Amino acid sequence: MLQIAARHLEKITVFDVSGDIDLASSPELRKALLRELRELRMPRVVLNLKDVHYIDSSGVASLVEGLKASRDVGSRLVLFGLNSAVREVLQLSKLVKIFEITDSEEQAVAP
Amino acid sequence: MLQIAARHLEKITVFDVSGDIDLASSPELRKALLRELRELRMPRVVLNLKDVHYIDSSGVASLVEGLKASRDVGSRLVLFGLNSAVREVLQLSKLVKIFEITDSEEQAVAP
Amino acid sequence: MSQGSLLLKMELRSNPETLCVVRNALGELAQTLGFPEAECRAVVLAVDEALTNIIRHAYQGRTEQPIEASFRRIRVARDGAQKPALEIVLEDRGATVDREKLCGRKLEDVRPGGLGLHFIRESMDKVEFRRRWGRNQLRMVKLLHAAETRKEP
Amino acid sequence: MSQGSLLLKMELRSNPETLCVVRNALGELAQTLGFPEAECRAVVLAVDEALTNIIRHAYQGRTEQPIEASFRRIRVARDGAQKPALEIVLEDRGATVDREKLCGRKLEDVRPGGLGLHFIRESMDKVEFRRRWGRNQLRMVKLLHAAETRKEP
Ligand SMILES: Nc1ncnc2c1ncn2[C@@H]1O[C@H](COP(=O)(O)OP(=O)(O)O)[C@@H](O)[C@H]1O
Ligand SMILES: Nc1ncnc2c1ncn2[C@@H]1O[C@H](COP(=O)(O)OP(=O)(O)O)[C@@H](O)[C@H]1O
Repeated sequence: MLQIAARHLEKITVFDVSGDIDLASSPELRKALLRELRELRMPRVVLNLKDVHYIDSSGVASLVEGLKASRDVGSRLVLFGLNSAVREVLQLSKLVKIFEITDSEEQAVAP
Repeated sequence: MLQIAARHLEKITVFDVSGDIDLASSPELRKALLRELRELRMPRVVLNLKDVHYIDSSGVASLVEGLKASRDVGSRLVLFGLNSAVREVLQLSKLVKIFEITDSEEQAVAP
Repeated sequence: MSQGSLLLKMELRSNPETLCVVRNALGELAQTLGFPEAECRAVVLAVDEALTNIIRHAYQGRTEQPIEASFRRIRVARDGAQKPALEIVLEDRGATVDREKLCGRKLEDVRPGGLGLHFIRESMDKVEFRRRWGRNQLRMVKLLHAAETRKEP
Repeated sequence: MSQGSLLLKMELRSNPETLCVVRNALGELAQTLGFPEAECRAVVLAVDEALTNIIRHAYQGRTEQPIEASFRRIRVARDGAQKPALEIVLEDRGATVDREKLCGRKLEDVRPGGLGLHFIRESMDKVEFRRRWGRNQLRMVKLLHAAETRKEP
Protein backbone atom coordinates (compact mmCIF):
# COMPACT_ATOMS: atom_id res chain seq x y z
CA MET A 1 0.00 0.00 0.00
CA LEU A 2 1.37 3.37 -1.01
CA GLN A 3 1.26 6.37 1.26
CA ILE A 4 2.02 9.89 0.11
CA ALA A 5 2.27 12.64 2.72
CA ALA A 6 2.81 16.23 1.59
CA ARG A 7 4.87 18.84 3.43
CA HIS A 8 4.80 22.41 2.19
CA LEU A 9 7.87 24.59 2.44
CA GLU A 10 8.06 27.98 0.76
CA LYS A 11 7.68 27.30 -2.98
CA ILE A 12 8.59 23.64 -2.44
CA THR A 13 6.37 20.63 -1.87
CA VAL A 14 8.02 17.60 -0.32
CA PHE A 15 6.22 14.28 -0.79
CA ASP A 16 7.19 11.62 1.74
CA VAL A 17 6.37 8.45 -0.14
CA SER A 18 6.25 5.04 1.51
CA GLY A 19 5.31 1.59 0.27
CA ASP A 20 5.63 -0.10 -3.11
CA ILE A 21 5.14 1.77 -6.38
CA ASP A 22 3.56 -0.66 -8.85
CA LEU A 23 0.62 -0.95 -11.24
CA ALA A 24 -1.82 -0.71 -8.31
CA SER A 25 -0.33 2.37 -6.73
CA SER A 26 1.48 4.36 -9.42
CA PRO A 27 -1.70 6.17 -10.60
CA GLU A 28 -1.87 7.74 -7.15
CA LEU A 29 1.72 8.98 -7.36
CA ARG A 30 1.13 10.25 -10.90
CA LYS A 31 -1.96 12.17 -9.78
CA ALA A 32 -0.18 13.76 -6.84
CA LEU A 33 2.75 14.84 -9.04
CA LEU A 34 0.63 16.24 -11.88
CA ARG A 35 -1.63 18.14 -9.50
CA GLU A 36 1.30 19.81 -7.76
CA LEU A 37 3.13 20.61 -11.00
CA ARG A 38 0.47 21.29 -13.64
CA GLU A 39 -2.37 22.64 -11.52
CA LEU A 40 -0.65 24.29 -8.57
CA ARG A 41 2.47 25.24 -10.55
CA MET A 42 4.72 24.54 -7.60
CA PRO A 43 8.25 25.71 -8.54
CA ARG A 44 9.83 22.62 -6.96
CA VAL A 45 8.51 19.19 -6.06
CA VAL A 46 10.74 16.92 -3.99
CA LEU A 47 10.14 13.18 -3.64
CA ASN A 48 11.47 11.54 -0.50
CA LEU A 49 11.82 7.88 -1.55
CA LYS A 50 13.54 6.62 1.62
CA ASP A 51 10.63 4.37 2.50
CA VAL A 52 9.99 3.08 -1.01
CA HIS A 53 11.35 -0.44 -1.17
CA TYR A 54 10.01 -1.36 -4.57
CA ILE A 55 9.35 0.36 -7.85
CA ASP A 56 8.54 -1.18 -11.23
CA SER A 57 8.21 0.16 -14.77
CA SER A 58 4.76 1.64 -14.09
CA GLY A 59 6.28 3.56 -11.18
CA VAL A 60 9.14 4.75 -13.38
CA ALA A 61 6.56 5.81 -15.98
CA SER A 62 4.83 7.98 -13.37
CA LEU A 63 8.14 9.60 -12.47
CA VAL A 64 8.83 10.28 -16.15
CA GLU A 65 5.40 11.85 -16.52
CA GLY A 66 6.14 14.03 -13.51
CA LEU A 67 9.48 15.02 -15.01
CA LYS A 68 7.83 15.94 -18.32
CA ALA A 69 5.23 18.02 -16.51
CA SER A 70 7.93 19.82 -14.53
CA ARG A 71 9.79 20.62 -17.78
CA ASP A 72 6.59 21.87 -19.43
CA VAL A 73 5.82 24.31 -16.63
CA GLY A 74 9.44 25.23 -15.85
CA SER A 75 9.48 23.61 -12.39
CA ARG A 76 11.97 21.17 -10.86
CA LEU A 77 11.34 17.59 -9.79
CA VAL A 78 13.99 16.36 -7.34
CA LEU A 79 14.36 12.83 -5.90
CA PHE A 80 16.29 11.81 -2.81
CA GLY A 81 16.63 8.85 -0.43
CA LEU A 82 16.80 6.17 -3.16
CA ASN A 83 17.66 2.80 -1.66
CA SER A 84 19.33 0.06 -3.67
CA ALA A 85 16.10 -1.48 -5.01
CA VAL A 86 14.89 1.83 -6.45
CA ARG A 87 18.34 2.81 -7.68
CA GLU A 88 18.78 -0.53 -9.50
CA VAL A 89 15.49 -0.14 -11.35
CA LEU A 90 16.24 3.44 -12.40
CA GLN A 91 19.67 2.29 -13.56
CA LEU A 92 18.09 -0.55 -15.52
CA SER A 93 15.76 1.96 -17.18
CA LYS A 94 18.79 4.07 -18.20
CA LEU A 95 16.92 7.03 -16.73
CA VAL A 96 19.09 7.79 -13.68
CA LYS A 97 20.84 10.54 -15.63
CA ILE A 98 17.73 12.42 -16.66
CA PHE A 99 16.42 12.78 -13.10
CA GLU A 100 17.73 15.29 -10.59
CA ILE A 101 18.77 13.06 -7.69
CA THR A 102 20.34 14.28 -4.44
CA ASP A 103 21.81 12.42 -1.47
CA SER A 104 19.87 14.26 1.25
CA GLU A 105 16.73 16.28 1.82
CA GLU A 106 18.94 19.22 2.71
CA GLN A 107 20.40 19.23 -0.81
CA ALA A 108 17.02 18.58 -2.39
CA VAL A 109 15.44 21.70 -0.85
CA ALA A 110 18.57 23.88 -0.95
CA PRO A 111 18.01 27.28 -2.64
CA MET B 1 15.79 -17.71 7.46
CA LEU B 2 16.86 -17.81 11.07
CA GLN B 3 20.22 -16.52 12.22
CA ILE B 4 21.63 -17.15 15.68
CA ALA B 5 24.81 -15.34 16.69
CA ALA B 6 26.38 -16.10 20.06
CA ARG B 7 28.17 -13.60 22.30
CA HIS B 8 29.97 -14.87 25.38
CA LEU B 9 30.10 -12.79 28.52
CA GLU B 10 31.42 -14.19 31.79
CA LYS B 11 29.09 -17.10 32.67
CA ILE B 12 26.45 -15.75 30.30
CA THR B 13 25.78 -16.57 26.67
CA VAL B 14 23.72 -14.05 24.71
CA PHE B 15 22.10 -15.33 21.52
CA ASP B 16 21.18 -12.59 19.05
CA VAL B 17 18.38 -14.23 17.11
CA SER B 18 17.00 -12.82 13.87
CA GLY B 19 14.43 -14.04 11.38
CA ASP B 20 11.29 -16.12 11.76
CA ILE B 21 11.04 -18.99 14.24
CA ASP B 22 8.80 -21.65 12.67
CA LEU B 23 8.72 -25.36 11.87
CA ALA B 24 11.65 -24.93 9.48
CA SER B 25 13.90 -23.04 11.84
CA SER B 26 12.91 -23.91 15.41
CA PRO B 27 15.06 -27.10 15.51
CA GLU B 28 18.09 -24.87 15.09
CA LEU B 29 17.09 -22.69 18.04
CA ARG B 30 16.32 -25.77 20.12
CA LYS B 31 19.75 -27.25 19.36
CA ALA B 32 21.57 -24.03 20.24
CA LEU B 33 19.68 -23.72 23.54
CA LEU B 34 20.12 -27.35 24.61
CA ARG B 35 23.81 -27.35 23.75
CA GLU B 36 24.47 -24.23 25.82
CA LEU B 37 22.37 -25.39 28.75
CA ARG B 38 22.69 -29.19 28.91
CA GLU B 39 26.15 -29.72 27.45
CA LEU B 40 28.05 -26.56 28.34
CA ARG B 41 26.10 -25.93 31.57
CA MET B 42 26.13 -22.20 31.04
CA PRO B 43 24.69 -20.58 34.21
CA ARG B 44 22.66 -18.09 32.16
CA VAL B 45 21.47 -18.02 28.57
CA VAL B 46 19.95 -14.80 27.26
CA LEU B 47 17.88 -14.62 24.07
CA ASN B 48 17.82 -11.30 22.27
CA LEU B 49 14.58 -11.49 20.25
CA LYS B 50 14.61 -7.92 18.94
CA ASP B 51 14.95 -9.05 15.34
CA VAL B 52 12.49 -11.91 15.55
CA HIS B 53 9.34 -10.78 13.81
CA TYR B 54 7.50 -14.07 13.84
CA ILE B 55 7.22 -17.07 16.13
CA ASP B 56 4.72 -19.92 16.01
CA SER B 57 3.89 -22.83 18.30
CA SER B 58 6.92 -24.82 17.20
CA GLY B 59 9.09 -21.85 18.19
CA VAL B 60 7.32 -21.60 21.53
CA ALA B 61 7.87 -25.33 22.00
CA SER B 62 11.62 -24.82 21.52
CA LEU B 63 11.62 -22.06 24.11
CA VAL B 64 9.73 -24.30 26.55
CA GLU B 65 12.29 -27.05 25.98
CA GLY B 66 15.06 -24.57 26.69
CA LEU B 67 13.28 -23.47 29.86
CA LYS B 68 12.91 -27.07 31.03
CA ALA B 69 16.59 -27.73 30.36
CA SER B 70 17.56 -24.61 32.29
CA ARG B 71 15.45 -25.75 35.25
CA ASP B 72 16.96 -29.25 35.12
CA VAL B 73 20.51 -27.98 35.30
CA GLY B 74 19.81 -25.02 37.60
CA SER B 75 20.58 -22.32 34.97
CA ARG B 76 18.54 -19.31 33.90
CA LEU B 77 16.96 -18.64 30.53
CA VAL B 78 16.17 -14.95 30.03
CA LEU B 79 14.36 -13.35 27.08
CA PHE B 80 14.41 -9.69 26.06
CA GLY B 81 13.51 -7.49 23.09
CA LEU B 82 10.10 -9.08 22.42
CA ASN B 83 8.20 -7.12 19.81
CA SER B 84 4.42 -7.17 19.57
CA ALA B 85 4.20 -10.22 17.27
CA VAL B 86 6.28 -12.38 19.62
CA ARG B 87 4.59 -11.01 22.72
CA GLU B 88 1.11 -11.72 21.32
CA VAL B 89 1.98 -15.35 20.59
CA LEU B 90 3.48 -15.91 24.04
CA GLN B 91 0.40 -14.31 25.56
CA LEU B 92 -1.85 -16.54 23.48
CA SER B 93 0.10 -19.57 24.74
CA LYS B 94 -0.47 -18.42 28.34
CA LEU B 95 3.26 -18.91 28.85
CA VAL B 96 4.37 -15.29 29.29
CA LYS B 97 4.35 -15.74 33.05
CA ILE B 98 6.59 -18.78 33.19
CA PHE B 99 9.41 -17.14 31.22
CA GLU B 100 11.85 -14.65 32.68
CA ILE B 101 11.41 -11.65 30.38
CA THR B 102 13.23 -8.33 30.76
CA ASP B 103 12.85 -5.02 28.96
CA SER B 104 16.52 -4.54 28.09
CA GLU B 105 19.74 -6.45 27.59
CA GLU B 106 21.17 -4.56 30.57
CA GLN B 107 18.56 -6.11 32.85
CA ALA B 108 18.90 -9.50 31.20
CA VAL B 109 22.63 -9.74 31.94
CA ALA B 110 22.53 -7.87 35.28
CA PRO B 111 24.22 -9.77 38.16
CA MET C 1 -17.81 -24.23 0.12
CA SER C 2 -16.24 -22.70 -2.96
CA GLN C 3 -18.68 -19.81 -3.19
CA GLY C 4 -17.48 -16.25 -3.07
CA SER C 5 -14.82 -14.68 -5.19
CA LEU C 6 -11.48 -16.41 -5.41
CA LEU C 7 -8.60 -14.20 -4.32
CA LEU C 8 -5.75 -16.65 -4.55
CA LYS C 9 -5.12 -20.35 -4.73
CA MET C 10 -1.77 -21.92 -3.93
CA GLU C 11 -0.53 -25.41 -4.68
CA LEU C 12 2.20 -26.19 -2.20
CA ARG C 13 4.49 -29.00 -1.17
CA SER C 14 4.71 -30.27 2.41
CA ASN C 15 8.15 -28.75 3.00
CA PRO C 16 8.75 -26.61 6.08
CA GLU C 17 10.50 -24.04 3.86
CA THR C 18 7.15 -23.39 2.18
CA LEU C 19 5.72 -21.85 5.33
CA CYS C 20 7.50 -18.54 5.03
CA VAL C 21 6.40 -18.21 1.41
CA VAL C 22 2.75 -18.65 2.37
CA ARG C 23 3.06 -16.34 5.38
CA ASN C 24 4.43 -13.55 3.22
CA ALA C 25 1.78 -13.92 0.54
CA LEU C 26 -1.06 -14.15 3.05
CA GLY C 27 0.16 -11.26 5.19
CA GLU C 28 0.03 -9.04 2.14
CA LEU C 29 -3.33 -10.41 1.00
CA ALA C 30 -4.91 -9.81 4.42
CA GLN C 31 -3.57 -6.27 4.47
CA THR C 32 -4.97 -5.64 1.00
CA LEU C 33 -8.38 -6.82 2.18
CA GLY C 34 -8.31 -4.25 4.95
CA PHE C 35 -7.60 -6.34 8.03
CA PRO C 36 -5.89 -4.31 10.75
CA GLU C 37 -2.30 -5.28 11.53
CA ALA C 38 -2.97 -7.47 14.56
CA GLU C 39 -5.63 -9.41 12.64
CA CYS C 40 -3.29 -9.89 9.68
CA ARG C 41 -0.85 -11.45 12.15
CA ALA C 42 -3.59 -13.66 13.59
CA VAL C 43 -4.63 -14.98 10.17
CA VAL C 44 -1.03 -15.65 9.22
CA LEU C 45 -0.43 -17.50 12.49
CA ALA C 46 -3.52 -19.68 12.02
CA VAL C 47 -2.53 -20.73 8.51
CA ASP C 48 1.09 -21.35 9.49
CA GLU C 49 -0.07 -23.55 12.38
CA ALA C 50 -2.54 -25.44 10.21
CA LEU C 51 0.11 -26.09 7.54
CA THR C 52 2.57 -27.15 10.24
CA ASN C 53 0.01 -29.70 11.46
CA ILE C 54 -0.57 -31.00 7.94
CA ILE C 55 3.17 -31.44 7.42
CA ARG C 56 3.78 -33.03 10.84
CA HIS C 57 0.62 -35.05 11.41
CA ALA C 58 -1.26 -35.65 8.15
CA TYR C 59 1.96 -36.31 6.21
CA GLN C 60 4.03 -37.44 9.21
CA GLY C 61 6.92 -35.25 8.18
CA ARG C 62 7.09 -36.51 4.59
CA THR C 63 8.10 -33.66 2.26
CA GLU C 64 7.01 -33.08 -1.36
CA GLN C 65 3.38 -34.06 -0.62
CA PRO C 66 0.63 -31.85 -2.10
CA ILE C 67 -1.23 -29.21 -0.13
CA GLU C 68 -3.76 -26.80 -1.59
CA ALA C 69 -4.61 -23.47 -0.04
CA SER C 70 -7.41 -21.29 -1.37
CA PHE C 71 -8.41 -17.85 -0.24
CA ARG C 72 -11.82 -16.39 -0.98
CA ARG C 73 -13.74 -13.28 -0.10
CA ILE C 74 -17.15 -14.42 1.14
CA ARG C 75 -20.16 -13.04 3.00
CA VAL C 76 -21.40 -14.70 6.16
CA ALA C 77 -24.57 -14.11 8.13
CA ARG C 78 -23.80 -12.52 11.48
CA ASP C 79 -26.11 -10.61 13.80
CA GLY C 80 -28.81 -10.53 11.15
CA ALA C 81 -26.54 -8.98 8.55
CA GLN C 82 -24.27 -10.20 5.74
CA LYS C 83 -20.68 -9.50 6.76
CA PRO C 84 -17.64 -9.75 4.50
CA ALA C 85 -15.06 -12.29 5.52
CA LEU C 86 -11.95 -14.11 4.38
CA GLU C 87 -12.41 -17.85 3.87
CA ILE C 88 -9.34 -20.05 3.82
CA VAL C 89 -9.50 -23.72 2.85
CA LEU C 90 -6.51 -26.04 3.24
CA GLU C 91 -6.59 -29.48 1.65
CA ASP C 92 -4.20 -32.40 1.98
CA ARG C 93 -4.19 -36.05 0.92
CA GLY C 94 -2.60 -37.31 4.11
CA ALA C 95 -3.77 -39.65 6.85
CA THR C 96 -7.32 -39.24 8.10
CA VAL C 97 -7.40 -36.85 11.02
CA ASP C 98 -8.17 -38.53 14.34
CA ARG C 99 -10.98 -36.32 15.64
CA GLU C 100 -10.34 -37.41 19.22
CA LYS C 101 -6.94 -35.75 19.14
CA LEU C 102 -8.26 -32.52 17.71
CA CYS C 103 -9.66 -31.32 21.02
CA GLY C 104 -6.29 -30.01 22.14
CA ARG C 105 -4.92 -30.05 25.67
CA LYS C 106 -5.01 -28.00 28.84
CA LEU C 107 -2.58 -25.12 28.68
CA GLU C 108 -1.83 -25.23 32.41
CA ASP C 109 0.34 -28.23 31.69
CA VAL C 110 3.73 -26.64 30.85
CA ARG C 111 5.24 -28.74 28.09
CA PRO C 112 6.34 -28.24 24.53
CA GLY C 113 3.73 -28.97 21.86
CA GLY C 114 -0.04 -29.00 21.77
CA LEU C 115 -0.47 -25.28 21.16
CA GLY C 116 -1.20 -25.24 17.44
CA LEU C 117 -4.94 -25.93 17.50
CA HIS C 118 -5.38 -23.50 20.37
CA PHE C 119 -3.67 -20.77 18.32
CA ILE C 120 -5.82 -21.57 15.30
CA ARG C 121 -9.09 -21.43 17.26
CA GLU C 122 -8.11 -18.21 19.03
CA SER C 123 -7.10 -16.55 15.76
CA MET C 124 -10.08 -17.38 13.55
CA ASP C 125 -13.84 -16.87 13.86
CA LYS C 126 -14.73 -20.30 12.51
CA VAL C 127 -12.72 -23.51 12.17
CA GLU C 128 -14.10 -26.71 10.61
CA PHE C 129 -12.46 -30.00 9.72
CA ARG C 130 -13.88 -32.45 7.27
CA ARG C 131 -12.82 -35.52 5.29
CA ARG C 132 -13.97 -35.52 1.69
CA TRP C 133 -13.00 -37.44 -1.44
CA GLY C 134 -9.97 -38.89 0.32
CA ARG C 135 -8.78 -35.49 1.43
CA ASN C 136 -8.65 -33.60 4.70
CA GLN C 137 -10.24 -30.19 4.43
CA LEU C 138 -9.71 -27.48 6.98
CA ARG C 139 -11.92 -24.45 6.52
CA MET C 140 -11.23 -21.28 8.45
CA VAL C 141 -13.14 -18.00 8.35
CA LYS C 142 -12.11 -14.58 9.61
CA LEU C 143 -14.62 -11.75 9.64
CA LEU C 144 -13.61 -8.41 8.24
CA HIS C 145 -15.05 -6.50 11.23
CA ALA C 146 -12.94 -3.42 11.23
CA ALA C 147 -12.96 -2.79 7.49
CA GLU C 148 -16.76 -3.14 7.48
CA THR C 149 -17.17 -0.52 10.19
CA ARG C 150 -14.76 1.78 8.42
CA LYS C 151 -16.43 1.54 5.01
CA GLU C 152 -20.10 1.59 6.00
CA PRO C 153 -20.51 4.08 8.80
CA MET D 1 7.89 -27.70 -19.89
CA SER D 2 6.52 -28.99 -16.61
CA GLN D 3 9.57 -31.08 -15.74
CA GLY D 4 11.49 -30.50 -12.56
CA SER D 5 10.12 -30.34 -9.07
CA LEU D 6 7.19 -28.04 -8.41
CA LEU D 7 7.90 -25.50 -5.70
CA LEU D 8 4.71 -23.50 -5.83
CA LYS D 9 1.75 -22.88 -8.09
CA MET D 10 -0.51 -19.87 -7.74
CA GLU D 11 -3.91 -19.25 -9.28
CA LEU D 12 -4.43 -15.52 -9.41
CA ARG D 13 -6.90 -12.95 -10.64
CA SER D 14 -5.95 -10.10 -12.94
CA ASN D 15 -6.25 -7.46 -10.23
CA PRO D 16 -3.41 -5.02 -9.68
CA GLU D 17 -3.69 -5.65 -5.90
CA THR D 18 -2.54 -9.21 -6.55
CA LEU D 19 0.92 -8.04 -7.55
CA CYS D 20 2.18 -7.33 -4.05
CA VAL D 21 0.97 -10.74 -2.87
CA VAL D 22 2.96 -12.49 -5.59
CA ARG D 23 6.02 -10.32 -5.03
CA ASN D 24 6.09 -11.19 -1.34
CA ALA D 25 5.69 -14.91 -1.91
CA LEU D 26 8.27 -15.02 -4.69
CA GLY D 27 10.81 -12.89 -2.84
CA GLU D 28 10.73 -15.38 0.00
CA LEU D 29 10.81 -18.38 -2.35
CA ALA D 30 13.85 -17.04 -4.23
CA GLN D 31 15.66 -16.40 -0.96
CA THR D 32 14.88 -19.92 0.23
CA LEU D 33 16.36 -21.30 -3.00
CA GLY D 34 19.61 -19.49 -2.26
CA PHE D 35 19.50 -16.58 -4.72
CA PRO D 36 21.54 -13.61 -3.47
CA GLU D 37 19.54 -10.51 -2.55
CA ALA D 38 20.02 -8.58 -5.78
CA GLU D 39 18.94 -11.63 -7.83
CA CYS D 40 15.86 -12.12 -5.65
CA ARG D 41 14.95 -8.53 -6.49
CA ALA D 42 15.55 -9.16 -10.20
CA VAL D 43 13.31 -12.24 -10.27
CA VAL D 44 10.56 -10.40 -8.38
CA LEU D 45 10.79 -7.46 -10.78
CA ALA D 46 10.55 -9.71 -13.85
CA VAL D 47 7.44 -11.49 -12.58
CA ASP D 48 5.78 -8.25 -11.48
CA GLU D 49 6.41 -6.75 -14.93
CA ALA D 50 5.14 -9.84 -16.72
CA LEU D 51 1.96 -9.91 -14.62
CA THR D 52 1.50 -6.18 -15.18
CA ASN D 53 1.66 -6.81 -18.94
CA ILE D 54 -0.86 -9.64 -18.70
CA ILE D 55 -3.27 -7.42 -16.76
CA ARG D 56 -2.79 -4.40 -19.04
CA HIS D 57 -2.34 -5.96 -22.47
CA ALA D 58 -3.61 -9.54 -22.54
CA TYR D 59 -6.68 -8.70 -20.43
CA GLN D 60 -6.85 -5.00 -21.40
CA GLY D 61 -7.30 -3.96 -17.80
CA ARG D 62 -10.19 -6.32 -17.09
CA THR D 63 -9.99 -7.59 -13.50
CA GLU D 64 -11.03 -11.01 -12.13
CA GLN D 65 -9.54 -12.86 -15.13
CA PRO D 66 -7.49 -16.01 -14.40
CA ILE D 67 -3.70 -16.10 -14.34
CA GLU D 68 -1.61 -19.11 -13.35
CA ALA D 69 1.93 -18.86 -12.07
CA SER D 70 4.06 -21.92 -11.44
CA PHE D 71 7.52 -22.10 -9.98
CA ARG D 72 9.77 -25.09 -10.47
CA ARG D 73 13.32 -26.04 -9.62
CA ILE D 74 14.86 -27.37 -12.83
CA ARG D 75 18.27 -28.21 -14.28
CA VAL D 76 19.46 -26.62 -17.48
CA ALA D 77 22.46 -27.43 -19.62
CA ARG D 78 24.99 -24.61 -19.48
CA ASP D 79 28.69 -24.67 -20.36
CA GLY D 80 28.61 -28.45 -20.65
CA ALA D 81 27.17 -28.93 -17.17
CA GLN D 82 23.71 -29.30 -15.63
CA LYS D 83 22.99 -26.17 -13.58
CA PRO D 84 20.12 -25.70 -11.15
CA ALA D 85 17.68 -22.97 -12.02
CA LEU D 86 14.30 -21.51 -11.16
CA GLU D 87 11.69 -21.86 -13.90
CA ILE D 88 8.67 -19.59 -13.81
CA VAL D 89 5.69 -20.10 -16.15
CA LEU D 90 2.87 -17.55 -16.35
CA GLU D 91 -0.32 -18.45 -18.20
CA ASP D 92 -3.28 -16.33 -19.17
CA ARG D 93 -6.37 -16.76 -21.36
CA GLY D 94 -6.27 -13.25 -22.74
CA ALA D 95 -5.82 -11.85 -26.23
CA THR D 96 -3.12 -13.40 -28.39
CA VAL D 97 0.14 -11.55 -27.96
CA ASP D 98 1.17 -9.52 -30.99
CA ARG D 99 4.75 -10.69 -31.48
CA GLU D 100 5.66 -7.56 -33.43
CA LYS D 101 5.09 -5.46 -30.36
CA LEU D 102 7.14 -7.68 -28.12
CA CYS D 103 10.45 -6.39 -29.43
CA GLY D 104 10.33 -3.38 -27.14
CA ARG D 105 11.54 0.12 -27.92
CA LYS D 106 14.71 2.19 -27.81
CA LEU D 107 15.41 3.50 -24.35
CA GLU D 108 17.02 6.71 -25.61
CA ASP D 109 13.52 7.96 -26.28
CA VAL D 110 12.49 9.50 -22.92
CA ARG D 111 8.81 8.72 -22.47
CA PRO D 112 6.69 6.84 -20.01
CA GLY D 113 6.01 3.18 -20.80
CA GLY D 114 7.77 0.56 -22.84
CA LEU D 115 10.20 -0.52 -20.12
CA GLY D 116 8.56 -3.71 -18.91
CA LEU D 117 9.92 -6.16 -21.47
CA HIS D 118 13.36 -4.60 -21.16
CA PHE D 119 13.29 -5.16 -17.39
CA ILE D 120 12.15 -8.75 -17.85
CA ARG D 121 14.89 -9.58 -20.36
CA GLU D 122 17.57 -7.91 -18.25
CA SER D 123 16.46 -9.73 -15.10
CA MET D 124 16.13 -13.29 -16.39
CA ASP D 125 18.47 -15.70 -18.19
CA LYS D 126 15.84 -16.98 -20.59
CA VAL D 127 12.48 -15.56 -21.69
CA GLU D 128 10.11 -17.35 -24.09
CA PHE D 129 6.57 -16.56 -25.19
CA ARG D 130 4.25 -19.09 -26.71
CA ARG D 131 0.57 -19.51 -27.52
CA ARG D 132 -0.83 -22.93 -26.63
CA TRP D 133 -4.32 -24.35 -26.16
CA GLY D 134 -5.83 -20.87 -26.29
CA ARG D 135 -3.46 -19.58 -23.67
CA ASN D 136 -0.46 -17.29 -23.60
CA GLN D 137 2.49 -18.86 -21.89
CA LEU D 138 5.48 -16.90 -20.72
CA ARG D 139 8.39 -19.03 -19.54
CA MET D 140 11.27 -17.43 -17.69
CA VAL D 141 14.38 -19.10 -16.31
CA LYS D 142 16.91 -17.78 -13.80
CA LEU D 143 20.09 -19.75 -13.13
CA LEU D 144 21.09 -20.37 -9.57
CA HIS D 145 24.73 -19.40 -10.21
CA ALA D 146 25.80 -18.29 -6.81
CA ALA D 147 24.20 -21.09 -4.83
CA GLU D 148 25.80 -23.62 -7.18
CA THR D 149 29.27 -22.21 -6.64
CA ARG D 150 28.72 -22.10 -2.91
CA LYS D 151 27.47 -25.67 -2.59
CA GLU D 152 29.79 -27.46 -5.01
CA PRO D 153 33.22 -25.90 -4.63
N1 LIG E 1 -3.80 -31.77 10.16
C1 LIG E 1 -3.81 -32.76 11.11
N2 LIG E 1 -3.85 -34.05 10.71
C2 LIG E 1 -3.84 -35.03 11.63
N3 LIG E 1 -3.81 -34.83 12.97
C3 LIG E 1 -3.76 -33.56 13.42
C4 LIG E 1 -3.76 -32.46 12.51
N4 LIG E 1 -3.72 -31.33 13.24
C5 LIG E 1 -3.69 -31.70 14.52
N5 LIG E 1 -3.72 -33.04 14.67
C6 LIG E 1 -3.73 -33.80 15.94
O1 LIG E 1 -4.06 -32.90 17.00
C7 LIG E 1 -3.04 -32.84 17.98
C8 LIG E 1 -2.92 -31.45 18.57
O2 LIG E 1 -2.39 -30.54 17.59
P1 LIG E 1 -1.71 -29.17 18.01
O3 LIG E 1 -2.57 -28.45 18.98
O4 LIG E 1 -1.38 -28.41 16.77
O5 LIG E 1 -0.36 -29.55 18.78
P2 LIG E 1 0.90 -30.43 18.31
O6 LIG E 1 0.88 -30.44 16.82
O7 LIG E 1 2.08 -29.70 18.86
O8 LIG E 1 0.71 -31.77 18.92
C9 LIG E 1 -1.78 -33.32 17.28
O9 LIG E 1 -0.83 -33.86 18.16
C10 LIG E 1 -2.35 -34.35 16.29
O10 LIG E 1 -2.53 -35.59 16.92
N1 LIG F 1 1.41 -10.15 -21.97
C1 LIG F 1 1.23 -9.40 -23.08
N2 LIG F 1 0.16 -9.58 -23.89
C2 LIG F 1 -0.01 -8.84 -24.98
N3 LIG F 1 0.83 -7.86 -25.39
C3 LIG F 1 1.92 -7.61 -24.65
C4 LIG F 1 2.18 -8.37 -23.46
N4 LIG F 1 3.33 -7.92 -22.91
C5 LIG F 1 3.77 -6.93 -23.72
N5 LIG F 1 2.93 -6.74 -24.76
C6 LIG F 1 3.11 -5.75 -25.87
O1 LIG F 1 4.47 -5.30 -25.85
C7 LIG F 1 4.55 -3.88 -25.67
C8 LIG F 1 5.78 -3.50 -24.84
O2 LIG F 1 5.61 -3.93 -23.50
P1 LIG F 1 6.43 -3.28 -22.28
O3 LIG F 1 7.88 -3.25 -22.66
O4 LIG F 1 6.12 -4.03 -21.05
O5 LIG F 1 5.94 -1.78 -22.17
P2 LIG F 1 4.48 -1.18 -21.92
O6 LIG F 1 3.66 -2.27 -21.30
O7 LIG F 1 4.71 -0.03 -20.99
O8 LIG F 1 3.97 -0.76 -23.26
C9 LIG F 1 3.24 -3.50 -25.04
O9 LIG F 1 2.88 -2.16 -25.29
C10 LIG F 1 2.26 -4.50 -25.66
O10 LIG F 1 1.83 -4.07 -26.92
